[in-house]
Amino acid sequence: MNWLEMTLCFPLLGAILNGLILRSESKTLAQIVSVTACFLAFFSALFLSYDVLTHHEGLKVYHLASWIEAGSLSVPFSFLIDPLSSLMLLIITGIGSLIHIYAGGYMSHEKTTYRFFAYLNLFVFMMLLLVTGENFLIMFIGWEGVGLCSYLLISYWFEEDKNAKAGMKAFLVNRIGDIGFLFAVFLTFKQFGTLSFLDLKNILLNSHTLTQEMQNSIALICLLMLVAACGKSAQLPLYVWLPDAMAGPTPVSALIHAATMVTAGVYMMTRLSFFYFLAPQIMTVVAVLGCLTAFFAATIALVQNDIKKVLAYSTVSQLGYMVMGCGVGGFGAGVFHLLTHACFKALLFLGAGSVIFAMHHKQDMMEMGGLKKYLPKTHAVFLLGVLAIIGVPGFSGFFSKDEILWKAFNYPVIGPYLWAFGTLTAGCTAFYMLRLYTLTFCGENRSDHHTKKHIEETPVIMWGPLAVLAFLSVFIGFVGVPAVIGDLVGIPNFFEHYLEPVIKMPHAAEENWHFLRDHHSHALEWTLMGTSTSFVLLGALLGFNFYKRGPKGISLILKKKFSRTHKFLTNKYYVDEFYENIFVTPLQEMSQFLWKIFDLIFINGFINGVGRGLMISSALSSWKNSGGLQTYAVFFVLGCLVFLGFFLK
Amino acid sequence: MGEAISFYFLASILTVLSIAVVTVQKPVVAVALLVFNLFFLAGVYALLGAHFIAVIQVIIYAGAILVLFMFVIMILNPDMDLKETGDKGKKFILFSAVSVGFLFFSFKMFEQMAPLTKEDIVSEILEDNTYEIGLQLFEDYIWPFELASLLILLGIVSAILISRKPSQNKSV
Amino acid sequence: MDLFYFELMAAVVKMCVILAMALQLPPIMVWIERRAGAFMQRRKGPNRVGLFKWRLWGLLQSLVDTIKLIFKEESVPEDADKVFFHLAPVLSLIPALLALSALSFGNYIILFDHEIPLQLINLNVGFLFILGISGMGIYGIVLAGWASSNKFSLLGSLRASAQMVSYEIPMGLSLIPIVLIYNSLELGSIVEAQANTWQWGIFLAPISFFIFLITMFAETNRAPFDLAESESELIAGFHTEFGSSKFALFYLAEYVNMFTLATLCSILFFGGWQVPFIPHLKLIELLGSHNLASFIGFVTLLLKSAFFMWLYVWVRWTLPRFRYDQLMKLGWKFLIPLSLGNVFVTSLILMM
Amino acid sequence: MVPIEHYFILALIMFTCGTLGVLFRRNLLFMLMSIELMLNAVNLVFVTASSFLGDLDGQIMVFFVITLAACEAGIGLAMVIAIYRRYGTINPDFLKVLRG
Repeated sequence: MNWLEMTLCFPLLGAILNGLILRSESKTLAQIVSVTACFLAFFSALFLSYDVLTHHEGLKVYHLASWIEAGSLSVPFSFLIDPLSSLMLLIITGIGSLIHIYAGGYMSHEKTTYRFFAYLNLFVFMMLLLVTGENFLIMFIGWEGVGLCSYLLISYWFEEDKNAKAGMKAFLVNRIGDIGFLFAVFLTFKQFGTLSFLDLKNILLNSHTLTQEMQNSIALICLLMLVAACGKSAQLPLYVWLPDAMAGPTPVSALIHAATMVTAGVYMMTRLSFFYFLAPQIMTVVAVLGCLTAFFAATIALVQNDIKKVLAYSTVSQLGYMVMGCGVGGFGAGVFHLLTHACFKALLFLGAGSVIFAMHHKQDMMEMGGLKKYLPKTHAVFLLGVLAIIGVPGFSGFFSKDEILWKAFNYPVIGPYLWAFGTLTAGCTAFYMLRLYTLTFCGENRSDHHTKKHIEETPVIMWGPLAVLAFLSVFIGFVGVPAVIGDLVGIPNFFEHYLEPVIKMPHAAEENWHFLRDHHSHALEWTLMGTSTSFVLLGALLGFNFYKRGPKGISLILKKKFSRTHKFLTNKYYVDEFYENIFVTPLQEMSQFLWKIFDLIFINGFINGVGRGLMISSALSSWKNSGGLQTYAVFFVLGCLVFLGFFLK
Repeated sequence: MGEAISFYFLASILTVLSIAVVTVQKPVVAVALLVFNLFFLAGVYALLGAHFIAVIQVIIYAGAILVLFMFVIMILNPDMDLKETGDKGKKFILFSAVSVGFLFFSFKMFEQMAPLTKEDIVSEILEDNTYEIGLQLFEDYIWPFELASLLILLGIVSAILISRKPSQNKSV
Repeated sequence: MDLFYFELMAAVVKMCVILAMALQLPPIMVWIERRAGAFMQRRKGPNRVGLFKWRLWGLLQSLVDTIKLIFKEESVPEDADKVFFHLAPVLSLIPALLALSALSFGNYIILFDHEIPLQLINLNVGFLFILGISGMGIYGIVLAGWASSNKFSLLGSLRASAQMVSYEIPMGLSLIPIVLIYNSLELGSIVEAQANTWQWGIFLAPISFFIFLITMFAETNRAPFDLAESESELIAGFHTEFGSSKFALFYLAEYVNMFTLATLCSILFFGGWQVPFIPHLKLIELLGSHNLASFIGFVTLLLKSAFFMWLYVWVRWTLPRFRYDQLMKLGWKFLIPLSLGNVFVTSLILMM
Repeated sequence: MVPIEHYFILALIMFTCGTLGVLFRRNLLFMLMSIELMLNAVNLVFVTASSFLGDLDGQIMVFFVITLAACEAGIGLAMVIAIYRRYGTINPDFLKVLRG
């Protein structure tokens, strides 16, 4: 067994053990199994990455078995380990392990948790498949598998109708993206005759000119993949499932809906960067889409009261950043933000989870406040997370966000606008994060007497992982310090260098992307950095001051003054209602119509008609089935006579 | 000459008896007539030189099988309902259909039957053929013969099982 | 043509002789039965009816009885099935007489240079014919019982027919060793094969004889197997309702059957018309006359049959009646397995 | 010499009588008897053919047919008794348990 097989099989083994074999009532046993599985996978992934990066020049294909062999279609079970996938492996298994540990504490009041842990392990397995798959179909298995696990975990508390519906919503919205993915796969096979990433990469990197038809189909593939990414990574217009997905347990939100699964779209786009480079017009779409999503989600997050909802919209917003980063050609920046975001968003979610846990599953920030003195440890790590996400200089979020903004600014024609929106979004982010922090931890406690009595610090099993994540949130940014700062303090940009072999530009695309190589003045970069930082600080200051005294004070006045805007934002731009009216209701009515008219009248009528026709015809023909022995015999004899007569002529 | 006279005599009796067997009202009468029928048929067999078959016919058919019929008639209620039921018109139509079919069929059969030539007819070996029948039965037909014995055994067992009254105590 | 008429005449004569013999049987046998019964029970029996002053041991009693039977009023029950009521005695007599006609009463005699066998019909299936025909006698009894529309009659006839059907099987099986030993079905050749006295059926197939003897009684519904007509249970069984000449016909049929079986027994097991210790051929040599030898043979056969007729009477006045289930048990559970084993053992011995 | 066709015609008459009896007598006993009649007609054809062609196979076949007839009659009559006990009638018109 090699490291890859071990990496893949431990989570699967854990899932099977927990979900099918043990089905243990014991929470401890279930948790031990799943955490062990996840940790073993993490260590295997570590060894695997080390092995591949040092011994195989950063690229190795593991061919486990052949799967589909049909004509020219050949899809083996083969897995690709390169810097990108090993980075993803480490994020998934590493953060996954921490969240597994945390989940043990968070879920400690549940009756049976083996189901939860089995799903969680299965999710890890599927996610690993997604990121290690060497061809589209393996990736698609993972893609669908994580969707399934996400569905299962969102509606983990399926006894409540709301949760089941949220899971369903996530599943259905993801379907739209999956269709895009599938069509892209079909088109790729039709156009290139192979589904292997490496083969495709070789074909495209080495071709100097492309026919118009080829370019068109590449553009179409990219567009379809973008649809897929929109579904999975919650971009406009398919983001609606993610806020609802907060119905699941908080560790799930942290793992799936912040750190890993939702970044699959970004991962996929990076993996297919050679495609995207060849379709610059689609890249523009990607960039604009990401930018709009980031801004749009951030504005909604400004007014949300549910702590997890705020974080969810924040996630959507940060994903928008990543997508924007990819769209402007900075795949490295996108992935870097993915990495930092995974750390601090997991931290924030888990911190929020701790708060919710302490508040006995109350999620409304209006009922919190002043938790600083009840939850000192949580408060400390949460504050670090907040500082990281808003991009206070020195924290990880600062480096990654700034790099994306810088890359966006350099984008031709619309670049400055992207940058402007990005900066504005950064300000909003600072505002709502500080609002969140202030409402939760500062001021007076607004919860009812009963809850207040029971608030106490979470156990070590929960704040331990938080501490680790906080450490990462603060320092992980230093692996990708932008050149302009790095030159100053003498830290090179490891990260860009690390991803270089993955993100290669095809020769045919180089003329479109010459600006990436253009040299810009450091002064401009410093200026932009300063501007965005001041926006951040402004937003943070406003956020803190507005909500310093809880929901009363200035915030109330503002709320009254801009009541229509506020209402508009609170209702999330009425997107859900819009979808409800434009898609869901007509769909339901059409289904009703089909059910009433087509199903009941045509299909049922046909089926019942067949049955009734049979009954009528059998009633008609049952006269001959009289049960009369001799009647039968008469017809038998007559038949024999006819038969004999036929032969005798 | 004598053979021909005997045959036509027996044949006319057999025809009358055959028709009578299926038309008389009482089952007992029918059985008695059937006995005569079989008896005279044995006569025809004897006329054809098949003495062994004739005797077998008398012993088994007349002497055993029809006695069974007799038994059953006597065990069942002698006054049982003998009314003919069913739609007369329908029965008549079917009856005519079957009769016409048989007539047509027999007509066709005799029309198409290849006439026997003189060479075909061999009647020398038919005198005293019991011995030959025995030989053939136990040499060429030994397996059918054994199977027939099995059949009889099965017949005995199943007849007992079917007609047995469900007993109250299970020990029987 | 001459031959045809001669044979026809011979056949008619033989028929008459056989019929006369058959008709003589009941009076003589009835007298013997009554006298024997009386003798065994230390009674007088019928001894009065005689001719003038000669009493003749009551020999004429039978004649008087016969006259009485013939002239008695015929009574027919109201519910009876008239046709079968009248037909039944005939149906029981005809098979009996037919069976009698197939018996071989002696070697041939020579009249006017023609060989005339002392046998009315010579079939190569021999005694199979006799068995089959005597089986037909059941119908007379069954129909008699049924036609009387009398419970006792019906029960009696059911008993009789069941009994006869059951005992026909061991009887037929008991004769198979004889066929195997003498290698023939014809009575004449069987008798010829028994020229040596030590080759009689009784010595070569004693078990067959034993079985045949028992079934002989059962087939004729004689005591101790006379359940069909047991007076104490069923009044008179199937002939309860029969009187006058119809009753006489049943009587006649019964005695003819008895005589047939007795003769058959003599033929198959006791050398038929072979005089003991003097083979027929030697007898012809001794007497120098074919016809005389045949006549002596005929008388010898009659004597042997007479012994068996006496045996019937003897047994009747000696043994008590069986119960019906005992009868069936004896037939199905003892005689049939025994006869099957007998066939098996005999074939085995003959093969070695 | 009687021509073979006449034997066949006799057999045909018996067979027809038997068939019509089976088909139209509303009494199980009569049906069974008619079946015996049919079997006998067939036997007659066998014996006739055997006799005219000098081949004993026909007679042996009759032997087997008689065996079969014995079984058939035995089981058939047992069923008649069982049916009479169960339904109190042997008229097939009243025995339409399998009516469609």
